[in-house]
Amino acid sequence: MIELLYFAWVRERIGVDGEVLPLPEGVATVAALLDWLAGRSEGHATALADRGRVRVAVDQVFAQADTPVTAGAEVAIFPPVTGG
Amino acid sequence: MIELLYFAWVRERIGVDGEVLPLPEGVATVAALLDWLAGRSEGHATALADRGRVRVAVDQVFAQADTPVTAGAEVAIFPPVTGG
Amino acid sequence: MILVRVQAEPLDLAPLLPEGGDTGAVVTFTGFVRGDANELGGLVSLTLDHYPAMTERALAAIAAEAERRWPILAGRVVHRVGRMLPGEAIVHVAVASSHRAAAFAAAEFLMDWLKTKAPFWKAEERAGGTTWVEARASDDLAAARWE
Amino acid sequence: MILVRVQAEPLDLAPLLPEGGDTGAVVTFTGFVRGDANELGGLVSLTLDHYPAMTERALAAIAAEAERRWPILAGRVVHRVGRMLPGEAIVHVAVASSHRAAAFAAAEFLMDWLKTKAPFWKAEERAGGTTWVEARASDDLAAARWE
Repeated sequence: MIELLYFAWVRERIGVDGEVLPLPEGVATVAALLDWLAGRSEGHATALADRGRVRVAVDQVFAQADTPVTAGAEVAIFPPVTGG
Repeated sequence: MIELLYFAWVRERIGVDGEVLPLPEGVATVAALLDWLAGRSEGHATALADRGRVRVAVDQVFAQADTPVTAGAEVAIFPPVTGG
Repeated sequence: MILVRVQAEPLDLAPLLPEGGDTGAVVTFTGFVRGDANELGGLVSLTLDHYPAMTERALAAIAAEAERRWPILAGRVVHRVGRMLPGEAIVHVAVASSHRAAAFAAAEFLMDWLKTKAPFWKAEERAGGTTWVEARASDDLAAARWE
Repeated sequence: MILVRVQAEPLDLAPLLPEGGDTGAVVTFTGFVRGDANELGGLVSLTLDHYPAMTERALAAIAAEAERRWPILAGRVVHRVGRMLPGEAIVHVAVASSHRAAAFAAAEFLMDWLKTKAPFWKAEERAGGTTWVEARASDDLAAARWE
Protein backbone atom coordinates (compact mmCIF):
# COMPACT_ATOMS: atom_id res chain seq x y z
CA MET A 1 0.00 0.00 0.00
CA ILE A 2 0.98 3.64 -0.32
CA GLU A 3 -0.50 6.61 1.50
CA LEU A 4 -1.28 9.63 -0.65
CA LEU A 5 -1.76 13.09 0.90
CA TYR A 6 -3.03 16.16 -0.95
CA PHE A 7 -2.69 19.81 0.07
CA ALA A 8 -4.03 23.24 -0.98
CA TRP A 9 -5.57 23.31 -4.48
CA VAL A 10 -4.37 19.78 -5.26
CA ARG A 11 -6.60 18.58 -2.40
CA GLU A 12 -9.52 20.73 -3.57
CA ARG A 13 -9.32 19.51 -7.17
CA ILE A 14 -9.02 15.87 -6.23
CA GLY A 15 -11.73 16.33 -3.61
CA VAL A 16 -10.18 14.33 -0.75
CA ASP A 17 -7.41 14.93 1.83
CA GLY A 18 -5.74 11.71 0.85
CA GLU A 19 -6.20 8.06 0.03
CA VAL A 20 -4.56 4.73 0.77
CA LEU A 21 -4.01 2.54 -2.28
CA PRO A 22 -2.12 -0.55 -3.31
CA LEU A 23 1.06 0.47 -5.13
CA PRO A 24 -0.02 0.16 -8.78
CA GLU A 25 1.78 -2.48 -10.80
CA GLY A 26 4.70 -1.09 -12.79
CA VAL A 27 4.87 2.14 -10.74
CA ALA A 28 8.32 2.63 -9.24
CA THR A 29 8.95 6.41 -9.42
CA VAL A 30 7.21 9.68 -8.62
CA ALA A 31 6.74 10.41 -12.34
CA ALA A 32 5.10 7.05 -12.96
CA LEU A 33 2.86 7.48 -9.95
CA LEU A 34 1.65 10.89 -11.15
CA ASP A 35 0.97 9.48 -14.62
CA TRP A 36 -1.05 6.65 -13.12
CA LEU A 37 -2.92 8.95 -10.69
CA ALA A 38 -3.89 11.39 -13.46
CA GLY A 39 -5.98 8.63 -15.01
CA ARG A 40 -7.84 7.85 -11.81
CA SER A 41 -10.60 10.53 -12.00
CA GLU A 42 -11.41 13.84 -13.63
CA GLY A 43 -10.41 15.56 -10.37
CA HIS A 44 -7.03 13.81 -10.34
CA ALA A 45 -6.53 14.72 -14.01
CA THR A 46 -7.29 18.40 -13.35
CA ALA A 47 -5.07 18.56 -10.27
CA LEU A 48 -2.14 16.98 -12.08
CA ALA A 49 -2.66 18.51 -15.53
CA ASP A 50 0.36 20.80 -15.29
CA ARG A 51 3.17 18.77 -13.73
CA GLY A 52 5.33 21.91 -13.58
CA ARG A 53 2.97 23.32 -10.96
CA VAL A 54 2.95 20.22 -8.76
CA ARG A 55 5.46 19.31 -6.05
CA VAL A 56 5.88 15.91 -4.39
CA ALA A 57 7.35 14.75 -1.09
CA VAL A 58 8.10 11.08 -0.42
CA ASP A 59 8.23 10.20 3.26
CA GLN A 60 8.24 13.94 4.12
CA VAL A 61 11.24 14.80 1.95
CA PHE A 62 10.97 16.76 -1.31
CA ALA A 63 11.19 14.38 -4.25
CA GLN A 64 12.06 14.60 -7.95
CA ALA A 65 10.44 12.90 -10.94
CA ASP A 66 12.82 9.95 -10.66
CA THR A 67 12.60 9.52 -6.87
CA PRO A 68 11.69 5.86 -6.12
CA VAL A 69 8.24 5.06 -4.73
CA THR A 70 7.93 1.77 -2.90
CA ALA A 71 5.21 0.02 -0.91
CA GLY A 72 4.73 1.67 2.48
CA ALA A 73 5.68 5.14 1.27
CA GLU A 74 3.85 8.33 2.26
CA VAL A 75 3.56 10.42 -0.89
CA ALA A 76 2.34 14.02 -0.57
CA ILE A 77 1.31 16.03 -3.63
CA PHE A 78 0.86 19.79 -3.45
CA PRO A 79 1.45 23.13 -5.20
CA PRO A 80 4.71 25.09 -4.83
CA VAL A 81 4.89 26.25 -1.21
CA THR A 82 3.87 29.80 -0.24
CA GLY A 83 4.51 30.13 3.49
CA GLY A 84 6.52 32.71 5.40
CA MET B 1 36.82 82.71 16.91
CA ILE B 2 36.43 79.00 16.31
CA GLU B 3 35.11 76.40 18.71
CA LEU B 4 37.12 73.21 18.93
CA LEU B 5 35.63 70.01 20.37
CA TYR B 6 37.56 66.82 21.16
CA PHE B 7 36.20 63.32 21.66
CA ALA B 8 37.43 59.91 22.86
CA TRP B 9 41.22 59.51 22.90
CA VAL B 10 41.75 62.82 21.09
CA ARG B 11 40.14 64.49 24.11
CA GLU B 12 42.20 62.45 26.56
CA ARG B 13 45.50 63.17 24.83
CA ILE B 14 44.83 66.90 24.52
CA GLY B 15 43.49 66.96 28.06
CA VAL B 16 40.43 69.18 27.54
CA ASP B 17 36.91 68.70 26.11
CA GLY B 18 37.40 71.64 23.83
CA GLU B 19 38.64 75.18 23.50
CA VAL B 20 37.59 78.45 21.92
CA LEU B 21 40.32 80.20 19.99
CA PRO B 22 40.76 83.00 17.50
CA LEU B 23 41.04 81.53 14.00
CA PRO B 24 44.85 81.46 13.53
CA GLU B 25 46.21 83.70 10.80
CA GLY B 26 46.71 81.86 7.51
CA VAL B 27 44.49 78.92 8.51
CA ALA B 28 41.67 78.37 6.00
CA THR B 29 41.29 74.58 5.79
CA VAL B 30 40.96 71.56 8.06
CA ALA B 31 44.48 70.40 7.12
CA ALA B 32 46.00 73.77 7.98
CA LEU B 33 44.12 73.88 11.27
CA LEU B 34 45.40 70.43 12.27
CA ASP B 35 48.99 71.46 11.38
CA TRP B 36 48.66 74.58 13.49
CA LEU B 37 47.01 72.73 16.42
CA ALA B 38 49.73 70.06 16.47
CA GLY B 39 52.22 72.74 17.49
CA ARG B 40 50.10 74.03 20.33
CA SER B 41 51.18 71.58 23.07
CA GLU B 42 52.71 68.19 23.54
CA GLY B 43 49.21 66.78 24.10
CA HIS B 44 47.98 68.27 20.84
CA ALA B 45 51.02 66.89 19.05
CA THR B 46 50.42 63.39 20.43
CA ALA B 47 46.71 63.44 19.63
CA LEU B 48 47.28 64.59 16.06
CA ALA B 49 50.51 62.68 15.33
CA ASP B 50 48.89 60.21 12.95
CA ARG B 51 46.50 62.20 10.76
CA GLY B 52 45.21 58.97 9.22
CA ARG B 53 43.66 58.07 12.57
CA VAL B 54 41.92 61.41 13.08
CA ARG B 55 38.52 62.47 11.75
CA VAL B 56 37.10 65.98 11.64
CA ALA B 57 33.60 67.44 11.46
CA VAL B 58 33.00 71.09 10.62
CA ASP B 59 29.66 72.41 11.86
CA GLN B 60 28.56 68.81 12.61
CA VAL B 61 29.27 67.48 9.12
CA PHE B 62 32.18 65.14 8.30
CA ALA B 63 34.98 67.13 6.68
CA GLN B 64 37.98 66.40 4.46
CA ALA B 65 41.50 67.84 4.58
CA ASP B 66 40.53 70.62 2.17
CA THR B 67 37.22 71.53 3.81
CA PRO B 68 37.20 75.31 4.54
CA VAL B 69 37.39 76.52 8.12
CA THR B 70 36.13 80.03 8.75
CA ALA B 71 35.57 82.17 11.83
CA GLY B 72 32.51 81.01 13.76
CA ALA B 73 32.95 77.36 12.82
CA GLU B 74 32.51 74.48 15.23
CA VAL B 75 35.33 72.03 14.50
CA ALA B 76 35.22 68.60 16.15
CA ILE B 77 38.26 66.30 16.12
CA PHE B 78 37.96 62.64 17.03
CA PRO B 79 39.03 59.07 16.21
CA PRO B 80 37.22 56.94 13.60
CA VAL B 81 33.74 56.21 15.00
CA THR B 82 32.98 52.90 16.74
CA GLY B 83 29.29 53.00 17.63
CA GLY B 84 26.55 50.53 16.88
CA MET C 1 20.48 26.11 18.97
CA ILE C 2 17.55 27.27 16.82
CA LEU C 3 14.15 26.25 18.15
CA VAL C 4 11.47 25.57 15.53
CA ARG C 5 7.75 25.53 16.17
CA VAL C 6 4.44 25.56 14.31
CA GLN C 7 1.39 26.82 16.15
CA ALA C 8 -2.19 27.93 15.65
CA GLU C 9 -1.96 30.51 18.44
CA PRO C 10 -0.83 34.12 17.84
CA LEU C 11 2.96 34.45 17.79
CA ASP C 12 4.94 35.74 20.74
CA LEU C 13 7.18 38.56 19.46
CA ALA C 14 9.05 39.13 22.73
CA PRO C 15 12.69 39.93 21.97
CA LEU C 16 15.37 37.24 21.98
CA LEU C 17 17.78 38.37 24.71
CA PRO C 18 21.41 37.31 25.17
CA GLU C 19 22.16 34.28 27.31
CA GLY C 20 25.80 34.04 28.22
CA GLY C 21 28.23 36.75 27.27
CA ASP C 22 28.94 36.07 23.59
CA THR C 23 25.85 37.57 21.95
CA GLY C 24 26.63 40.82 20.19
CA ALA C 25 23.84 40.88 17.61
CA VAL C 26 20.25 39.73 17.31
CA VAL C 27 18.38 40.03 14.01
CA THR C 28 14.67 39.29 13.77
CA PHE C 29 12.25 38.99 10.89
CA THR C 30 8.50 39.05 11.35
CA GLY C 31 6.07 38.52 8.49
CA PHE C 32 2.60 40.05 8.83
CA VAL C 33 -0.70 39.60 7.00
CA ARG C 34 -1.13 42.62 4.70
CA GLY C 35 -4.58 44.16 4.34
CA ASP C 36 -4.09 44.88 0.61
CA ALA C 37 -6.66 47.68 0.81
CA ASN C 38 -5.74 48.77 -2.72
CA GLU C 39 -6.82 45.48 -4.19
CA LEU C 40 -10.47 44.80 -4.90
CA GLY C 41 -12.23 44.58 -1.57
CA GLY C 42 -9.04 44.13 0.41
CA LEU C 43 -8.10 41.02 2.31
CA VAL C 44 -10.58 39.56 4.81
CA SER C 45 -8.37 36.80 6.17
CA LEU C 46 -5.43 34.59 5.37
CA THR C 47 -5.42 30.86 6.08
CA LEU C 48 -2.18 28.91 6.32
CA ASP C 49 -2.46 25.25 5.40
CA HIS C 50 0.47 22.96 6.06
CA TYR C 51 1.64 19.33 6.01
CA PRO C 52 1.98 18.57 9.71
CA ALA C 53 4.10 15.43 9.46
CA MET C 54 6.64 17.28 7.32
CA THR C 55 6.56 20.88 8.55
CA GLU C 56 8.65 20.75 11.70
CA ARG C 57 11.00 18.30 10.02
CA ALA C 58 11.48 20.71 7.10
CA LEU C 59 11.97 23.68 9.42
CA ALA C 60 14.48 21.72 11.52
CA ALA C 61 16.44 20.87 8.36
CA ILE C 62 16.50 24.54 7.33
CA ALA C 63 17.60 25.56 10.83
CA ALA C 64 20.35 22.90 10.85
CA GLU C 65 21.63 24.21 7.52
CA ALA C 66 21.76 27.77 8.94
CA GLU C 67 23.71 26.50 11.95
CA ARG C 68 26.12 24.71 9.66
CA ARG C 69 26.77 27.93 7.72
CA TRP C 70 26.99 30.55 10.48
CA PRO C 71 28.09 30.66 14.14
CA ILE C 72 24.61 30.96 15.65
CA LEU C 73 24.33 31.19 19.44
CA ALA C 74 20.53 30.99 19.69
CA GLY C 75 17.54 31.36 17.48
CA ARG C 76 13.94 30.55 16.78
CA VAL C 77 11.70 29.98 13.81
CA VAL C 78 7.99 30.04 14.66
CA HIS C 79 5.32 29.77 11.98
CA ARG C 80 1.63 30.21 12.55
CA VAL C 81 -0.99 28.04 10.81
CA GLY C 82 -4.76 28.33 10.45
CA ARG C 83 -6.82 31.47 9.91
CA MET C 84 -5.46 34.93 10.69
CA LEU C 85 -6.42 38.55 10.11
CA PRO C 86 -4.62 41.53 8.55
CA GLY C 87 -1.96 42.86 10.92
CA GLU C 88 -1.35 39.50 12.58
CA ALA C 89 2.08 37.85 12.48
CA ILE C 90 2.53 34.81 10.22
CA VAL C 91 6.15 33.96 10.91
CA HIS C 92 8.87 35.09 13.29
CA VAL C 93 12.56 34.35 12.95
CA ALA C 94 15.23 35.46 15.43
CA VAL C 95 18.97 34.79 15.30
CA ALA C 96 21.64 35.63 17.89
CA SER C 97 25.30 35.67 16.96
CA SER C 98 28.49 37.38 18.09
CA HIS C 99 28.55 39.69 15.09
CA ARG C 100 25.96 41.36 12.92
CA ALA C 101 26.95 40.04 9.50
CA ALA C 102 26.28 36.44 10.55
CA ALA C 103 23.02 37.33 12.28
CA PHE C 104 21.69 39.22 9.24
CA ALA C 105 22.76 36.55 6.77
CA ALA C 106 21.34 33.67 8.81
CA ALA C 107 17.98 35.40 9.36
CA GLU C 108 17.63 36.22 5.67
CA PHE C 109 18.70 32.69 4.71
CA LEU C 110 16.16 31.13 7.10
CA MET C 111 13.37 33.18 5.55
CA ASP C 112 14.44 32.55 1.96
CA TRP C 113 14.62 28.81 2.49
CA LEU C 114 11.46 28.68 4.57
CA LYS C 115 9.61 30.46 1.75
CA THR C 116 10.62 27.82 -0.77
CA LYS C 117 11.32 24.62 1.21
CA ALA C 118 8.75 24.39 4.01
CA PRO C 119 5.30 22.93 3.25
CA PHE C 120 2.98 25.86 3.92
CA TRP C 121 0.27 27.19 1.60
CA LYS C 122 -1.57 30.49 1.88
CA ALA C 123 -5.22 30.97 0.94
CA GLU C 124 -6.51 34.54 0.72
CA GLU C 125 -10.11 35.27 1.59
CA ARG C 126 -11.52 38.36 -0.17
CA ALA C 127 -15.05 39.59 -0.76
CA GLY C 128 -15.04 37.70 -4.07
CA GLY C 129 -14.01 34.37 -2.59
CA THR C 130 -10.97 32.45 -1.43
CA THR C 131 -7.97 31.78 -3.65
CA TRP C 132 -4.65 30.00 -3.15
CA VAL C 133 -1.64 32.30 -3.34
CA GLU C 134 0.68 31.63 -6.28
CA ALA C 135 4.35 31.01 -5.57
CA ARG C 136 6.54 33.94 -6.60
CA ALA C 137 9.51 33.63 -8.91
CA SER C 138 11.28 36.26 -6.77
CA ASP C 139 11.19 33.85 -3.83
CA ASP C 140 12.87 31.14 -5.92
CA LEU C 141 15.53 33.63 -6.96
CA ALA C 142 16.07 34.73 -3.36
CA ALA C 143 16.49 31.11 -2.25
CA ALA C 144 18.84 30.34 -5.12
CA ARG C 145 21.32 32.96 -3.87
CA TRP C 146 22.28 30.54 -1.08
CA GLU C 147 22.84 27.43 -3.22
CA MET D 1 9.04 57.58 8.75
CA ILE D 2 12.07 56.42 10.71
CA LEU D 3 12.35 57.84 14.22
CA VAL D 4 15.87 58.42 15.54
CA ARG D 5 16.79 58.82 19.17
CA VAL D 6 19.83 58.84 21.45
CA GLN D 7 19.31 58.04 25.10
CA ALA D 8 21.15 57.17 28.31
CA GLU D 9 18.29 54.94 29.51
CA PRO D 10 18.08 51.21 28.68
CA LEU D 11 16.56 50.58 25.24
CA ASP D 12 12.95 49.52 24.77
CA LEU D 13 12.98 46.40 22.57
CA ALA D 14 9.20 46.08 22.23
CA PRO D 15 8.34 44.89 18.71
CA LEU D 16 7.47 47.34 15.94
CA LEU D 17 3.91 46.37 14.97
CA PRO D 18 2.10 47.18 11.71
CA GLU D 19 0.09 50.38 11.52
CA GLY D 20 -2.21 50.44 8.53
CA GLY D 21 -2.53 47.44 6.27
CA ASP D 22 0.57 47.62 4.09
CA THR D 23 3.20 46.19 6.43
CA GLY D 24 4.22 42.69 5.43
CA ALA D 25 7.71 42.56 6.94
CA VAL D 26 9.53 43.93 9.96
CA VAL D 27 13.27 43.39 10.40
CA THR D 28 15.06 44.37 13.59
CA PHE D 29 18.68 44.50 14.62
CA THR D 30 19.79 44.80 18.22
CA GLY D 31 23.42 45.17 19.23
CA PHE D 32 24.41 43.98 22.70
CA VAL D 33 27.47 44.45 24.93
CA ARG D 34 29.48 41.22 24.78
CA GLY D 35 31.10 39.92 27.96
CA ASP D 36 34.23 38.72 26.13
CA ALA D 37 34.88 36.18 28.89
CA ASN D 38 37.62 34.58 26.79
CA GLU D 39 39.68 37.74 26.77
CA LEU D 40 41.85 38.58 29.75
CA GLY D 41 39.56 39.34 32.66
CA GLY D 42 36.48 39.80 30.47
CA LEU D 43 34.62 43.05 29.99
CA VAL D 44 33.48 44.99 33.06
CA SER D 45 31.57 47.71 31.26
CA LEU D 46 31.26 49.56 27.98
CA THR D 47 30.92 53.33 27.81
CA LEU D 48 29.54 55.04 24.72
CA ASP D 49 30.80 58.57 24.18
CA HIS D 50 29.17 60.70 21.48
CA TYR D 51 29.06 64.18 19.99
CA PRO D 52 25.60 65.36 21.03
CA ALA D 53 25.24 68.28 18.62
CA MET D 54 25.98 65.99 15.69
CA THR D 55 24.60 62.60 16.69
CA GLU D 56 20.90 62.94 16.00
CA ARG D 57 21.66 64.96 12.89
CA ALA D 58 23.93 62.19 11.59
CA LEU D 59 21.38 59.51 12.43
CA ALA D 60 18.62 61.50 10.74
CA ALA D 61 20.75 61.80 7.59
CA ILE D 62 21.37 58.04 7.58
CA ALA D 63 17.66 57.38 8.09
CA ALA D 64 16.73 59.78 5.27
CA GLU D 65 19.12 57.99 2.93
CA ALA D 66 17.51 54.64 3.81
CA GLU D 67 14.06 56.10 3.08
CA ARG D 68 15.31 57.39 -0.26
CA ARG D 69 16.55 53.93 -1.23
CA TRP D 70 13.75 51.64 0.01
CA PRO D 71 9.96 51.90 0.48
CA ILE D 72 9.98 52.06 4.27
CA LEU D 73 6.63 52.31 6.07
CA ALA D 74 7.95 52.85 9.59
CA GLY D 75 11.16 52.46 11.49
CA ARG D 76 13.33 53.45 14.38
CA VAL D 77 16.97 53.83 15.18
CA VAL D 78 17.72 54.15 18.89
CA HIS D 79 21.26 54.31 20.24
CA ARG D 80 22.22 54.22 23.87
CA VAL D 81 25.04 56.37 25.31
CA GLY D 82 26.87 56.32 28.63
CA ARG D 83 27.96 53.32 30.67
CA MET D 84 26.41 49.88 30.16
CA LEU D 85 27.05 46.31 31.25
CA PRO D 86 27.49 43.03 29.35
CA GLY D 87 24.14 41.79 28.03
CA GLU D 88 22.65 45.28 27.72
CA ALA D 89 21.49 46.62 24.36
CA ILE D 90 23.59 49.33 22.69
CA VAL D 91 21.56 49.99 19.56
CA HIS D 92 18.20 48.93 18.17
CA VAL D 93 17.07 49.33 14.57
CA ALA D 94 13.62 48.32 13.27
CA VAL D 95 12.28 48.69 9.72
CA ALA D 96 8.77 47.95 8.44
CA SER D 97 8.10 47.52 4.72
CA SER D 98 5.66 45.71 2.48
CA HIS D 99 8.18 43.04 1.52
CA ARG D 100 11.06 41.33 3.23
CA ALA D 101 13.88 42.14 0.81
CA ALA D 102 13.50 45.90 1.40
CA ALA D 103 13.17 45.48 5.17
CA PHE D 104 16.32 43.34 5.39
CA ALA D 105 18.35 45.60 3.11
CA ALA D 106 17.30 48.80 4.87
CA ALA D 107 18.04 47.43 8.34
CA GLU D 108 21.46 46.20 7.30
CA PHE D 109 22.20 49.49 5.52
CA LEU D 110 21.18 51.51 8.59
CA MET D 111 23.57 49.51 10.77
CA ASP D 112 26.45 49.62 8.30
CA TRP D 113 26.18 53.37 7.89
CA LEU D 114 25.60 54.00 11.58
CA LYS D 115 28.78 52.03 12.37
CA THR D 116 30.88 54.29 10.12
CA LYS D 117 29.06 57.62 9.89
CA ALA D 118 27.57 58.39 13.32
CA PRO D 119 29.79 60.02 15.98
CA PHE D 120 29.87 57.38 18.71
CA TRP D 121 32.98 55.99 20.41
CA LYS D 122 33.19 52.90 22.60
CA ALA D 123 35.50 52.59 25.60
CA GLU D 124 35.94 49.12 27.13
CA GLU D 125 36.57 48.78 30.84
CA ARG D 126 38.51 45.62 31.79
CA ALA D 127 40.38 44.61 34.91
CA GLY D 128 43.54 46.08 33.37
CA GLY D 129 42.05 49.47 32.62
CA THR D 130 39.89 51.28 30.08
CA THR D 131 40.74 51.43 26.39
CA TRP D 132 39.07 52.99 23.36
CA VAL D 133 37.83 50.47 20.81
CA GLU D 134 39.63 50.60 17.47
CA ALA D 135 37.55 51.03 14.33
CA ARG D 136 37.35 47.83 12.27
CA ALA D 137 38.27 47.61 8.62
CA SER D 138 35.40 45.13 8.17
CA ASP D 139 32.95 47.88 9.12
CA ASP D 140 34.38 50.17 6.44
CA LEU D 141 34.05 47.38 3.90
CA ALA D 142 30.45 46.68 4.97
CA ALA D 143 29.55 50.36 4.60
CA ALA D 144 31.28 50.59 1.22
CA ARG D 145 28.92 47.95 -0.21
CA TRP D 146 26.19 50.60 -0.29
CA GLU D 147 28.17 53.36 -2.01
